[in-house]
Amino acid sequence: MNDFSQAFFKAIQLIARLDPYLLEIVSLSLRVSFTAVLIASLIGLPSGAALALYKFYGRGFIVALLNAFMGLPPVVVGLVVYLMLSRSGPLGVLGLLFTPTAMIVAQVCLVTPIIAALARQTIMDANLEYHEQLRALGATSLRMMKTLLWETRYSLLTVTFAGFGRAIAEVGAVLITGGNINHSTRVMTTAIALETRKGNIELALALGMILITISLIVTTVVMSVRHAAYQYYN
Amino acid sequence: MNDFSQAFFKAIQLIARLDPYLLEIVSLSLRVSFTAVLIASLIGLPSGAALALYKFYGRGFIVALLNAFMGLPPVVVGLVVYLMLSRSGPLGVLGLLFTPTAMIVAQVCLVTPIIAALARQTIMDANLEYHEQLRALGATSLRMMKTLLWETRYSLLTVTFAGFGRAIAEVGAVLITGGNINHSTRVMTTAIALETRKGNIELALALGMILITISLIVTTVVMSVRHAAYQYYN
Amino acid sequence: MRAPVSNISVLPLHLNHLHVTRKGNSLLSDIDYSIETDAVTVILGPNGAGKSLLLQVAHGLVNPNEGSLRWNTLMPQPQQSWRAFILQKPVLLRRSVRANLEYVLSLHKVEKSERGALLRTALQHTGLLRLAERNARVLSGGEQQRLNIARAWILRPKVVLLDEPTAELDPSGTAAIEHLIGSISQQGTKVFMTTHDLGQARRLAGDILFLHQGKLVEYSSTPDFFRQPQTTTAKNFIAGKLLNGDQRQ
Amino acid sequence: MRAPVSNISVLPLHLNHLHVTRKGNSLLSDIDYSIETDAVTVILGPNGAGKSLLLQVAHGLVNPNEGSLRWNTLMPQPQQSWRAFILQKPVLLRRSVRANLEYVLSLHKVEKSERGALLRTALQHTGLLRLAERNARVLSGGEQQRLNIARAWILRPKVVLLDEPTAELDPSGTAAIEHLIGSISQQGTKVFMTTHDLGQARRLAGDILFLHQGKLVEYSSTPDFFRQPQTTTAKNFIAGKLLNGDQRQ
Amino acid sequence: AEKSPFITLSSTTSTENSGLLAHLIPRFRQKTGIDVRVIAVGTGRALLLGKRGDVDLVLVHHQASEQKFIEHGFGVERRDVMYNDFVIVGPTRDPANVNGLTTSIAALRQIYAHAAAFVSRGDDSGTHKKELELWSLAGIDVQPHSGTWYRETGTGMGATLNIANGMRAYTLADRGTWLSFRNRGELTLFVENDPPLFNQYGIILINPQRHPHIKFKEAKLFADWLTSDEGQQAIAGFTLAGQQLFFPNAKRAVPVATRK
Ligand SMILES: Nc1ncnc2c1ncn2[C@@H]1O[C@H](COP(=O)(O)OP(=O)(O)OP(=O)(O)O)[C@@H](O)[C@H]1O
Ligand SMILES: Nc1ncnc2c1ncn2[C@@H]1O[C@H](COP(=O)(O)OP(=O)(O)OP(=O)(O)O)[C@@H](O)[C@H]1O
Ligand SMILES: [Mg+2]
Ligand SMILES: [Mg+2]
Repeated sequence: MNDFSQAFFKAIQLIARLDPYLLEIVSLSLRVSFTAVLIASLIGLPSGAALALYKFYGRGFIVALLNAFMGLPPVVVGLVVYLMLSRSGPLGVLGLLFTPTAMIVAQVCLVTPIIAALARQTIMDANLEYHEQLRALGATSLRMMKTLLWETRYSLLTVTFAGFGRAIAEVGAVLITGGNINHSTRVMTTAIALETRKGNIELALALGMILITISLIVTTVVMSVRHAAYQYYN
Repeated sequence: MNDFSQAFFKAIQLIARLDPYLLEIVSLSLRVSFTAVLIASLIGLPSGAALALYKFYGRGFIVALLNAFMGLPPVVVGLVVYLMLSRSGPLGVLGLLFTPTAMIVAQVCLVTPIIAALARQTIMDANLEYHEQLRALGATSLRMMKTLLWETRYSLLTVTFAGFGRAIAEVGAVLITGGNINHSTRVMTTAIALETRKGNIELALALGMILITISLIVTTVVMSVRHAAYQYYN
Repeated sequence: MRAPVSNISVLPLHLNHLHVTRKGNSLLSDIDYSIETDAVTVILGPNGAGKSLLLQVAHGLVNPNEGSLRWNTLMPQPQQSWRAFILQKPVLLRRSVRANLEYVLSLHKVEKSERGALLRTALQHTGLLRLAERNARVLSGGEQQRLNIARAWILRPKVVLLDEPTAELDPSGTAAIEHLIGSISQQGTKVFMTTHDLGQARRLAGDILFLHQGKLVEYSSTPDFFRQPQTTTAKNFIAGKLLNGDQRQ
Repeated sequence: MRAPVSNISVLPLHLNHLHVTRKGNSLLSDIDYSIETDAVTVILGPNGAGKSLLLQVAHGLVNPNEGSLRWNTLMPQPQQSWRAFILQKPVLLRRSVRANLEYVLSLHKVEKSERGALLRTALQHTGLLRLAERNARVLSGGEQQRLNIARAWILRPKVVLLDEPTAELDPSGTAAIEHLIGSISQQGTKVFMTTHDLGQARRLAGDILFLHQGKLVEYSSTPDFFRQPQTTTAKNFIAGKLLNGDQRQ
Repeated sequence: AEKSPFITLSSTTSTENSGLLAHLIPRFRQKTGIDVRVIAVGTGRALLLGKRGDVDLVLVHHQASEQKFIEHGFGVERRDVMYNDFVIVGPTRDPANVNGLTTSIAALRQIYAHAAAFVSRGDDSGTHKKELELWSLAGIDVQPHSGTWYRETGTGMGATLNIANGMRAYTLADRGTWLSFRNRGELTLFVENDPPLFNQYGIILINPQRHPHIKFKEAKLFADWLTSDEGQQAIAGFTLAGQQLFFPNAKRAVPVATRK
């Protein structure tokens, strides 16, 4: 238990003295994962909704694929993005490898299937209730998609939390595409992995505690805003 | 693109000759992650349902915590479980460190919040429709929980897929608690990480492709069973 | 588990200065009366009067903000199986007709051996035997309502609360349900219901509770209510006219 | 976007050997007729006869397995705004009453400038002005049904399909809606509706379609149908008796 | 496999990734029936696992840390086993013009002079510590340049080589990882066989007084075998791409030129 209390004090210390190294990696972590989740939501929510509403040949397969892609290994995603962006790869000329942009690209690949698969399920459930009525009112499928996305917005928030959780916690993809370069592409999780390799378990744990606290603050703030909005509208 | 086709042929090769190393790590991966998801579901589904249905002081905080815990970093979870199971830790006498059991424990910690948080949302949505009716029929809260878990079973399947995806894809927790010992605790993801470290990118990619294919087979089989059951009951 | 009060009378029903408010709106205000008769009691009143809300209080689904409601000495709780409630907008489980009925039996822990007979009778009396294996959610509106009635009736409760039970039934279905309500009432079950069908109220009710804007405006025997209503509000209501305080044109 | 057929007549309605089957059950079989009159057409029939299904086909929500249904030359599609449909079990959005109405206006791309006036009139005519800001899901059953009618009526369609529109309305609400239906019919809107209230059918209908077990059993003008029904089935139905093939007791 | 006796060894990734341990362990098992389970981690973690009693013995390569480990009573015996060497590799285009230089010090000075990209492990590993020693021998303080041409990746050796390849940067690598590393891309070996680049490995037994549960007897068997003639010959016999990677030097005074 000693390890934990030591880690706890170390965490407090780091926060208390506003350690510049800590601030740097925390802000990069948040920047990368927020951007990735934002992009993944912009792609995943509508495509999840479309999969719930449109019937087409091969839909079952795409749904199975999405469900399976919730289990994309971060390391593999990292490798694929690495190969695409590496100097000898097809997008090498962009020179994006080992930049935060590369990390965002990798996380978008990782998170989009999660958001799309879970959004699909949520929208499908809501559709059971609304479909007949919205059709009767004359909504086109596109409009129905928009309406259901809006009607289920509170549930979809949980879905994006799941995506954010995956993004902020993963290390494999950002490590390979970013390189964990100090002052440039080091984020919370790669820093934790580094300290763990060094055997600095308390520091690793301290960083882990800080990461979890940050996630908690983010979800609490978002949930409060949502709660306030809910109260306002009802 | 060359890398990908090379990796693809390597993957085919490995599968075609039923490579014993491959079989070993695939079967351990599946064993560990299936067991972990099973346990996490047994814990997470009822607790998610309980959080959706029971009102109590502090519920909002627990929900926020769960949402945040969807973003538990695997490495941190691995470290915590390591410290508990390490010989100098409180549960050291059990001698579980660097065994598949330790890996399962770590994955359960990682997956349970995901399943619980998403199940909570699903049950809450269903409850909007059913609550008044079930109460009027005289269902106790406990019974209501059971009924809603059953009525939403198809949606909860997607939730467990999300959990399975996290478990089968993560590397940090199994690496630290299992040690990636050849013939003993090496699984797909730790093998991929190892090959990546060695610079065997094609082999890493080939293993990644196999892992994704396995996830796809698992989800397809489960979805087909579900589909058949659905057809049967309707 | 069933009918723990089998020998205790559930009447009279005491409504004791009942108030229900939501966000500053008074939805039921100062309902105060005792209902002694074991004949069918029908609640009448315009849309939004508070009829459904009063039934919900009587089933223990809504707790009054002030005052109380008691069945003789008993506080209503939804789990009690001596009462059954058919909601105005009932929800069926996504299962077969039969499974919907079995669910209620298992909810109230009816012995496995008794279930078959109860099920069969309930299906027969409501004309659902032919549809027993159909998914409840694809039934026609009227068929669904029959299933709701079967679900309430299957446990042979001492009190049945019905919120507009025949709104979607065809004439012969309505006649059948009215007949059923009459016969269960005669067997000693207290029926407490709402309807917008004044003819139905005339045919079934022993007494009438007339609500308007959350207040109990009149309470009298059925003949009295229809022949000599005490208030202009009730008079207008019976005549199908707009009531005061109502904004429609 | 609205009313692209403003000058084309939507009558007669051609029902052309219509069949709807589901899992081997024939739910509508060989419905074949043309409806010429612009008076109110009421579909009658017992629960499960296929009334709702026929309305769904008429709105383009269900495609017949065989045969066709055409409004004059037009195939019905749900997106057409010259028709509005009130479902038997309508669903309201989890928004305010006003927002539910605004939704329909935006769905059919009504100009922002026109919206205010349409909204106000619809709220007034259905007596919902006072409740405009309330969450639609907490309205009483009758209030919800008014909102459904407002939602259908707000676009002033040429055809209105109503599935048991007054089942949950109070007598004055029913009277008001019947009045509304009468007046919109007189303004040239074709009304096609179902009801289980035979009095209502008598008051409103110009002609009656009588369905039984998915078949069109009778089609005649209202006085003819009630005075001299051609079939025993219809006779029994009018008398509130059980029809043959029906298993209830 | 579960029932057969085994010991657990924590070691640095270089011995595992190169394939050395996979070469040695079957031989040991054949002789004694004891299996060796390898946890391959960084030097720091490898020692930590030993300190907490999670492994039975440790095979690492950083003498100062090893000494401290013994002094604190975590380990009871340290023996030299073998040494390997490091190499300096860099982009084939050679922007810093180090090709042809024979000493590591000269190469590093040249890289510094050209401000050519250099990737450091930056993870406190044995390799990282060796690299920092070399910079200080060259009289260069790299810290102010971190984030510019000097990049600390904080990753393992393989990943660092990957990054060096991707960034067209120079780096210091152990020969084993370099030889077994398949994704060399446009990297070329420039400097080798320079005495400061030699690197001593030692094996340490865990103190059974601190951790009574450890399999001291079996672990000692392995240490004995590794330092025996048979074990030493097995080490010498391990080659990768035709090259010997590890040079046995047990029971001899260790000529480690770089140790102060
Ligand atoms: N998807 C379906 N699968 C199987 N049967 C169906 C399906 N949809 C409707 N039915 C059946 O079709 C018949 C006609 O249904 P419909 O809703 O049209 O009846 P209705 O005449 O409107 O009755 P009500 O007066 O009770 O509303 C019913 O017996 C119903 O159970
Ligand atoms: N949670 C709530 N918040 C605000 N108002 C509510 C709430 N629940 C019910 N109401 C209002 O209370 C009033 C009474 O509702 P109730 O459902 O009892 O009416 P009712 O008499 O059953 O009417 P109907 O004949 O239309 O079914 C309605 O005006 C309704 O809008
Ligand atoms: Mg009501
Ligand atoms: Mg119907």
